[in-house]
Amino acid sequence: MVTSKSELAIEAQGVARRFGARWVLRGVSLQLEPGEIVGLLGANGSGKTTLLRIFGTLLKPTAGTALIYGHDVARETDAVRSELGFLAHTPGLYDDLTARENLKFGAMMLGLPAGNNLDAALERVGLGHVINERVRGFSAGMQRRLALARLLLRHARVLLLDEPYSNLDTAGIALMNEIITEAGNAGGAALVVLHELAPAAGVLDRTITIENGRVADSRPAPVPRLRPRTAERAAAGAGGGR
Amino acid sequence: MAFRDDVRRIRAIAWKDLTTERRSKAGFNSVAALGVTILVLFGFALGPDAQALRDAAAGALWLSALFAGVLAFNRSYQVELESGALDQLLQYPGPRWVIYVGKLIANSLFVGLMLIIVIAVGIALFQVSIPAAWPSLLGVFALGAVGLVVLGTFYAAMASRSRAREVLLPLLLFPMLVPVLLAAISASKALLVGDMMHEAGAWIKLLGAYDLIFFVATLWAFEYVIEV
Amino acid sequence: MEASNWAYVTAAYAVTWVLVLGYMAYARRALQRARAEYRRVTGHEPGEGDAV
Amino acid sequence: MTTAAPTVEAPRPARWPVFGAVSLAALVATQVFSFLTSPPDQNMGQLEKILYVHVPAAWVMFVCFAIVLVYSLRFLWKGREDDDLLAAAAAEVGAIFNGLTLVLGMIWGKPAWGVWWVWDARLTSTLVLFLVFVGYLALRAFVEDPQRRGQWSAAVGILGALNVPIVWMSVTWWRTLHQMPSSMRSMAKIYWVGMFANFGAFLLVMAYFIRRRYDAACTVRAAEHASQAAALGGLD
Repeated sequence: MVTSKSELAIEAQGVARRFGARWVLRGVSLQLEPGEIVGLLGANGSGKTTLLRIFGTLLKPTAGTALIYGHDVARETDAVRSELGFLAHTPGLYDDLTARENLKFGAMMLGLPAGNNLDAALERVGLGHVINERVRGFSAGMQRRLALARLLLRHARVLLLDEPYSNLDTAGIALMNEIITEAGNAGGAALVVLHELAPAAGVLDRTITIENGRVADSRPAPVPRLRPRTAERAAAGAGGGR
Repeated sequence: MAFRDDVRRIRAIAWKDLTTERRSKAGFNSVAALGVTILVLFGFALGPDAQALRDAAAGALWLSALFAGVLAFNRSYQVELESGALDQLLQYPGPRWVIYVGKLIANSLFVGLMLIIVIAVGIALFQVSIPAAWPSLLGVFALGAVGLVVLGTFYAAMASRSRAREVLLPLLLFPMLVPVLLAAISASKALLVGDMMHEAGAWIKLLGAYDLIFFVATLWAFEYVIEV
Repeated sequence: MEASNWAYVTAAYAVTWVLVLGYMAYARRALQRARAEYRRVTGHEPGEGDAV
Repeated sequence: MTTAAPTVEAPRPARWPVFGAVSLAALVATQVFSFLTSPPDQNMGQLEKILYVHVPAAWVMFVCFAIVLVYSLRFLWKGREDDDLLAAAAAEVGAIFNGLTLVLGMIWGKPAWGVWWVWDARLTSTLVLFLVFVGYLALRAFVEDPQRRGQWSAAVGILGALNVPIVWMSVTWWRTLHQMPSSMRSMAKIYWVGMFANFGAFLLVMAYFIRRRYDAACTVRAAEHASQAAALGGLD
């Protein structure tokens, strides 16, 4: 019973994953519609990151199916990857390249022009003053901002964010929320792994709690998401769900 | 169109690897220094007799290059593993072999440069006189280096991400490189003494065939190795 | 020459049989351990239906 | 509903022990036969009898590595886990026969050549092949994830098999360009009969070994799959 393509942004059916003898995921099923922003909660080791990495095509599920816009993450990796913006727990930057060079590398890999757009992205995340400095000297928060700038280049329809707020200051958290909300309003879906709800207040539609490798709970966010006018949202949603 | 995208990605990876390597000079310098050190140790092992040194020069040179090269191959993936960069690298769309080819280009330049230093030192230390057929000798070195780098880059993609990477890479790589070593050493040896028996040609052909076969095979197999 | 050759021939066949029988015993033990583990997990003998 | 990892079934205990006993009996029979039929060689005395185990062991080793090649390719093509397990079983058995070939070669070499080891083309390339498959087995031991282990070792197995003719050629040249080529002396017909009979018996033993190792690997994986099913709590 595969739903028709692109009806759902993110979908998992009985996803299980084993590392050695340990079952980290024991059959997770969830669905995100286009435009939906969902927080993924759970204790350490509950399998949140593993689930995110499966959606991010970095791990294959041991059993079950994971889909991004109807594309199987284990089989149609190329189609999935062109939809994804993945922010891992580690920034994944090259320490000996400058901030701009890191973005340039990303742009070249994506087939994007590597010109003013890079500087604009760096300005947006507040790194305009260190464009030509090497990442090695950056603080953890600055590295996360740079990773965010790289994410912005992709204009992804699906955001997978693993504890995006860690190491960020208040302004950084606000920036992150702005970017997540923008993506949601444009009809993209976001799955955000969180260890506390506070920084994401007013951003999420829903929270899903993972416990012991299974979905334990799914409920509306305690602080409802701040939305633009409904008409715009409907239009954007329809556009995204094409 | 798609092909131009691939070429651009290959360029991006080679550029990124070389820039990183150039900025952390310590990496190249220490690998080259290790190559020279091993060469010196071979000199001690083979004794001060000039003729014995000359006879063993080709073998010592290639083994030094091999031992030093092994470090370079694992380093090439170290950059990707340090802060989870490989996760991001795999997230980009496009075929996986472009990652391999990009790294192959960067590693070839890296190992080629190291080889030049080791050869220069080796010629001096082992009292080798440069033969008239030195362009062929250069060709042998190029073909041998390519064989070394093709398999080294491929096996390091596995070894660098496993437990026991220090031992696993040489364990996998060295037996596979036996034909390269035999061919490169024999051909260099023959050319150094003037190739009286006309045997260098056969070895060069073998090297060329080896490089081609394993370049194609690793190109095909790389996706299976990097994707898990 | 004759006498010493017999020693080598005997050694060769001894090595062969030690290896064959030794590996056979090893394979047998490994299989029995695997089956015991299978019984512990599933509660029945291998091959009795319920392939997952 | 799709499942990324194809399941492996635990094979039921079948008549393989009988097969094992039969193949051992065959090995005894062929060895007795070849012992009785082979006259002592003029130069070598009784030494020729070593060839009845040495040469078939080498042939069986090649059969094993051919199986590794075929099933590694099939695993990468179809992604069925049992192909990977069969390739691994064949690699292990192949390494055993490879080691036997080497030891027997050395036992032959000591009286024949006066030394335990010569850098003869056959011995040397057999040794290189042995090292390649030691690497293969080491890799499997160092990697836990079944998918990763399967794909990595398949790649190593395929490249290793690809290397066999190249190693053989390079080692042969390396020897023959400087010395006389080492070739087997022509042998009487009766030797060949014994040789092929032993080869047949060795093939049976090989099939038995591979099957047992494969059964064990499948049972282990099936037990793991069963614990998966338990962990999923009936969630199919």
